[in-house]
Order: sequence, then structure tokens, then C-alpha cells
Amino acid sequence: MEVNSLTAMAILVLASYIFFYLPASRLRGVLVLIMLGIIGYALVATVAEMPTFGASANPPHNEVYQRYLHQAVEDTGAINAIAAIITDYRAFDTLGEVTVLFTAIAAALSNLKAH
Amino acid sequence: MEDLLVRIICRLVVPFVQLYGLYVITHGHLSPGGGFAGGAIVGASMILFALAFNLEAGSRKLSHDISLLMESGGAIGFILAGFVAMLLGQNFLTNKAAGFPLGVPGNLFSSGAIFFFSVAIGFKVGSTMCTLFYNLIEGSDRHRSSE
Amino acid sequence: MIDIEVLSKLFNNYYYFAAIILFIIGFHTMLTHANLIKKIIGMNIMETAAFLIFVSIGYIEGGRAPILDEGFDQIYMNPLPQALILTGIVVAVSVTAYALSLIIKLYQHYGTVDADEIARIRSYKP
Amino acid sequence: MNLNYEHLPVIIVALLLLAAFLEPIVYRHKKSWAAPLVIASMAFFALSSLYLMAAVNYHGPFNYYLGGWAPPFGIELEIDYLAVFLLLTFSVIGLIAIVYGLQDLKHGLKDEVLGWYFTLYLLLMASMAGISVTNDLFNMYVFVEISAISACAIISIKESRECIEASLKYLILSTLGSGCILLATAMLYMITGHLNIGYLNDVLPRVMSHYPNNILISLGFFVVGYGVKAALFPLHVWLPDAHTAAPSPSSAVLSGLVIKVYAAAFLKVFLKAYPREIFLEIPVMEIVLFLSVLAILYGSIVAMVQEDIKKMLAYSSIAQIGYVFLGFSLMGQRAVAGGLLHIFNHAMMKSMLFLAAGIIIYSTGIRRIRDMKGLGVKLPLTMGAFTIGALSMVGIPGTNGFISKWQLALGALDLGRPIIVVVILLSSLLNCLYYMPIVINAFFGVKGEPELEIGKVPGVMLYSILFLGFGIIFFGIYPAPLLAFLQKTVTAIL
Repeated sequence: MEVNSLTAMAILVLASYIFFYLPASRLRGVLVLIMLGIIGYALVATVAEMPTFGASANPPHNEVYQRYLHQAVEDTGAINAIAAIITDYRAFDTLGEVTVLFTAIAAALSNLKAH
Repeated sequence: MEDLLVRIICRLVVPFVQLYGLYVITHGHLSPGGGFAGGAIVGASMILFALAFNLEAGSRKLSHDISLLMESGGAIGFILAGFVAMLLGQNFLTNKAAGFPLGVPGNLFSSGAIFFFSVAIGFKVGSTMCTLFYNLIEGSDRHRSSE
Repeated sequence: MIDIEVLSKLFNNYYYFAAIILFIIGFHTMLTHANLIKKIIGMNIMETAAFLIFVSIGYIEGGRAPILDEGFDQIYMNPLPQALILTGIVVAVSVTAYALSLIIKLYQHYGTVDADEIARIRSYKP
Repeated sequence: MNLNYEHLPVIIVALLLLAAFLEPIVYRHKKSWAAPLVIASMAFFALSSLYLMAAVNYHGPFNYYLGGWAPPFGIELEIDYLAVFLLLTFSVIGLIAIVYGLQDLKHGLKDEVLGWYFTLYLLLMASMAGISVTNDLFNMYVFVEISAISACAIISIKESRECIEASLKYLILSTLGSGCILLATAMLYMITGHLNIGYLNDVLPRVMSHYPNNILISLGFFVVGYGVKAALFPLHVWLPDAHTAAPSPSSAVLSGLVIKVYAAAFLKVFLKAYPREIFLEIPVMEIVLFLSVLAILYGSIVAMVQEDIKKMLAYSSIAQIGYVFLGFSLMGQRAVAGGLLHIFNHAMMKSMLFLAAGIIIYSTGIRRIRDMKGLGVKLPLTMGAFTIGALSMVGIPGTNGFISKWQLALGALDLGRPIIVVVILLSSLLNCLYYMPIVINAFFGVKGEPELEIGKVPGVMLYSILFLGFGIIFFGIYPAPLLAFLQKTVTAIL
């Protein structure tokens, strides 16, 4: 399936413009459907081209994957490879994640208390 | 809601839920789960308590001061543990190379800083869940009472 | 235009396909519904679609969950996407909680959670 | 124990986060320490950014492996010229805005949320520092989310219903953007198996021919995602309300820094992660160029008809972010340098203008441009600073706005696009049309109706805008070191 995603992208950009300026109406509904249809077509065309689902030769199963499985126990001492990743290999992400939770608390509390 | 049955069952269940949550937190490096899942379970137990009884009873169990302290404490612990590695001459958040004892893989007290991180995350997530719940409920309650 | 090869590929990649459909549904909900709660639900559907597509990248046919206590001759799933999505879920939860707190306050000020209604109230100047 | 300067970037992020986590406890138990804590953290941020800039300038860029794991396995921070340039911009403007804000916020916010404001402010700064230094796409997504939530929260903290509405609109749109960014990251991870920007750049040329659609879709979603967050023209709809409703220090930071950090993230992703040959095949940069030209014209035209001064400044920001994207999308050496320079210059001018508008609102309560006649006599220093900012916006030689516009125009001419120069000139003319009447009215306008009540302007507020005004003139007259630094920056990127 040939697809020019750039048209889809341009329409996505224009779409958001229209959504926020057109009042809710039937016309807006139709326009939204048409635009989402085009975006959906582009995405479906991408799905048809993606690496096969579940194949062990897919690009993500590369040396990084091998290292995480074969050396995680030796590197981190954790049997659960996911725990090894979130708290050791990529612990900075987890710090960010904890911070997101804290930000949500701070944001929600400040908003609830301010009014 | 004033339902005796719900309250009795809740009193029975909540300790087990919390125990299970603690189990999931502390066994994060050995089995599926970890700080996030376990923290969510512990937080859910507090929410269950507040739902079965009422908000005041819930906040008496976990006062605002303590939950504020736990919020910050979990995250601060995480960062300080990262700095410990730095003081030991390694990069931020280093585990093995900084000399945290890894122990025997498969034991409960193994994997160095990961165990500590899981516990810190568990604290943080659990307290966040119930703080958010209480405050959202209080926010909408205050409105209802003012009407 | 649509040949059998493409269809079989779509069929093989059914997880991705479902994720795309979810994404479109979420997008549509987010953009067309005036009810703010529904907008938030659409937002969550959209993010879930992104998580689904991310986490299904890590799937390997016949693989086990990456708990490495059975030796290395097993096939394990790719743990990296799962770890990343754990982060992503927490992010989505946080955004939802904050958005809901905003909606509570908005409801207290305007008495409605309908975006069009709020716009109407705002434009009305006595 | 060897703590050398290589640890500094992560110390910056971690200490800002630590201060943010401590702030609620400190505010609850020892209220008087809260403000010094935030000032101290921001001062540390500014000083260490300055030191880092000197170190990088002298020793060259370096990488930092978090947890000691080298790139494909762990997260890598890349502290190159771009990163230190952004860090310095954010820290200095952020420090000035919060010093100013201490006075303004006491008057504008409820007492019990002031501590939360400091927390959110520090979180915002930490996340912006994180976005600047990280070299990992997913890590960038996490920081982008932190900054999205905290940026919304420093709007909704003010006690007015417009703020909540603007903040919710911003939050919904920026979450849409985050969803797009995450999906695009997934598309790239699917075909390369890497999240590190350097590795992506290596692997993408090899897989380009196998999965062209994935790359196309990821490009499109990155443009939409970062475009929404940076308020690129058709996606800017949240910006005017949000920046108008927010408290003045928040407006200054949001308009001056937060939209820029997404533009910088856009630059990082597009020029560092994607190989250049992709843009020869896919004209995505042409689209961005077209949109930014539209943004420049649209923002300037709409700003002319605004009555509220903050709203006018907000629309002007849409035009100015257009300049930044214009520079990036031209992809020439001088053009990208011009775009980066405009990040710095616009951060200074727009924060100063918003802070000056804040002083006007603080001391007189006037928001409407029409009521500002004769204000120059009452608030001479404030209006003088405002005038400097306005001149810089227009691009009068001698101010820093001129330098970046000049660079952009030269960059456009380098690539043989004289039409861009026409756009820049036209936009300067339009800027002149809406900034100059304010200045002229303020100084020479006939004093209208009843006498205005002028409150006393706190010295701190005045000094901070005067400092920024001095910076505008300084970098307008003596831009050479900055330009030399940016030359190095773009040579490293392109």
C-alpha cells in the first residue's frame, strides 16, 4: 500500500486547527471522521509494513535484549529482568517516573487548595 | 454507608491486602511485581478502608503530615541512594560497581540497591495513591457541603 | 489496491492493528466529545493504544516472562518495552489524576463539565 | 572520591529535584526557609551551568553514563554545546523570574499554595534541564511529561476560573502531543531496537529502505507532538489563554522558556536522531518551514488587534516561536545558529516584557492597552525597560532582537531563499505597528481621565527587569562571543 503520510500529517495539523475553531456541528463531525480516516489509513498502511508480530528476528531483539537477559543476574543480582531494567539499567527513567507522581500530587493539591 | 457486613469484611481483608502488597514490594527483584505494583496494592487497601468506613476514619489512620512526609521521603531516598554511589566514586545511580553487596541471586536480600529502590518506590506509590484519592474526594466533598 | 499479502500481514500484526484502531478511537473521543470527562477517557484510550503498540513490540512467539530463574536456554520476552511501559502507565495515571482535579474545580465554578456549555457561559457577559 | 565537573549535569537535575521534594516539608514546618531554598537551588543551577559552559567550551563535549551503563544498555546524558547553551539560558532566566516572583506571588497567590508553587517551579526547571541534557528518547518523554504537568500546574495555581479552564485546555492538548511522541518513539524503537539518539542515527540509514512508512509516521507524529507543545502555528490554540491567565512570573517562564525547550527537543530529535538523507527524501522540514512562516505572519497580525497586554504578548510569542522553527527547518549552519540565538534572545525579551507587564498590573491594575496612556511618567523605569524590550522585538539595531533576525536572514540568503527575508522584514514591520503605539502612548500620550492610583513597586521586581534590559542591550552590542559559541554548536550538530 502506497501512502503519503505527509498528507496525513498535514491534515492532522490542519485538523486540530479546525477542531478548535469550528463550533460543534455536523460539519465538524464529518470533517473529523474524514481526517481520522486518512490518518487511520496511513497508520494501517504502516502496520502492513511493520516487522512481523512475535518473530524472534525482529530488530528490537538485538544485542541489547541479549545483554539484558544473559547478564542481568550477573550485573545486578536481580532475577526479574524487568526489575533489573527499571531500577538499575534505566533507573534514571524511574527517578523521572517517581517525579511525575510527585508532580501530579503537587499539581492536584495546589489546584484543589487554591480555590 | 453504614453497612456492618462490609465493615467487618473490610477489617478482615485490609491487613492481608497490605501484607500482600508488602510481599510484592519486597520481592520485586525475584518475581513479577515490584515497587509500583506493590505500592498500588497498599494504596488500594487504604482506599478500600476509606470507602468502607469514611474519610475521617481513613485520614485518622494516615494523617496529612505523615503522608506528606512519605511522599517526599520515598523520592528523596531514591535520590540520596543515587548520591551514595556518586560519593563512592561512581556515576549517579550505580549499583554493582559502587560496591552495593549483590548477595546470592534468588535470595530476598540480594541485588544491592535494587531492593532499596523498590521499597522507596513502593512507599511513594502507596502514599501517592491514597493522598490523591483523599484529596480528590475532599475537594468534591467540600463543594457538596457548601451548597 | 488491497491485495491478499497486505491483508495477511495485517492479520499477522493483529496487535498493532488493534492498537491503531484504539488510537483512532481515542483521538476521535478526545476531539469531538464536549464532555470533559469523556475527553479524559479518550485521552486514556489513546495513551493505552500507544502502550499496547509499545509493549507488543517486545513479544516473542513462545517466549516466557523474563524472570531469569530457569537458565538461559529458554526463550524470554524482551523485557525493555515492558519496563518502559511501566513508566508510561504511571505517567498516564498522574496526568489523569491532575486532569480530574481540574475538572472537579471547573465543575464547582461553572456547574457543568460540558466544554461547549462552559464556552457559552464565558462568552455571556451581562 | 573524585567529584569532577562531569558529574555536574546530573547533580543539577538531582539537586533541583531534591529541593523540589523538600520544599513542601520545609514550607509546612519552617515557612521562612522556603523562599531561600528555591533561590539557592536556582542560583546553584545558574552558577553550575555557567561553570559547565566554561568547562565544555574549554575541554569539549562529554557524555555521562547513568548507573555506569554504556549507551545501548543504559541512559546516556550528552553534554554538548547545545545542552550547556540551553542550560545557561533556562537557569539565568529562571533565576530572575523567581527572584521577581517572590514579591509578585505573595500578592497574587493564596498563602497555603505558595510552597507548592515553589515545588512546581523547581520541578519545571529540573525537567527542562533534563530535556536539555538527555540523549535518550524515552527519558526525554518522561521529562517532557514532568514539564507538561508542572507547566499546567503553575497556571492553575492562581485563584481564578479562567486559569483552570486554560490549564485544562493546555493539559489535554499537551497530553495529545505526548501520546503522539510516545507513538513515534515506539515506531522508531520497533524498527531499530534502540532508544539512544546516537544509535538511532547510526541504525536508521540501514533500515530506511525496509520500513519507510514507519519513519514517515514517526516524523509526522514527532512534528505534531513537539509542535503542539511548542505552539507551532496551527497547534498553538492553547497558548494565548494559558499565557494570559497565568500569574506573571509563570507567564514569563512559560513564554520565555517552556515553549523553547520543546523547540530544542525538536531540534535534538530531528537533526541528531534522524540522518540527514531522510530530509532529502521526505520534505518534512519544508512543511515545518511553511508552518513557521505562517506562524510569524499570523502571530504578528493577531497580536495587533488584542486589547489585553498579556494576550498581545502571548500572540507575539506565537510569532517568535515561528522564528525559532524557521531557523531550525532551514537546516543551514547560520540559520540554525540564528534559531538557537533567538531562543536565548527571545527568552530574555519576552520574560522582560511579561515581567514589566506584571509590574504594571501589580501596581496599577491596568491590563488594557488603551488605559496605558501617560504611564511613562508614573512608572518611568518600568516603561523604559518595556521600551527596550519592544525595540528589541521590532529588531532595532543595538538590541539583541536585531542580531538574531539578522542571523536568520543571512542564513536564509545562504540557502538562496530571499522570500524568507521578506517575511522577516514584514513581520518586523508588523511588530513595529503593535509595540510602538504602546510606547508612544505611554510617554507622549495625553493623560486621560482620573488620576491613577500607583502602588509602590518593590525594588526586587524593578531590578530584575532592569537587569534583563541591560542584558538585551549588552548582547545587542557585543554578540560576538555568543555567536562564536553557537557556531561551534551548529558545527557539532549538522
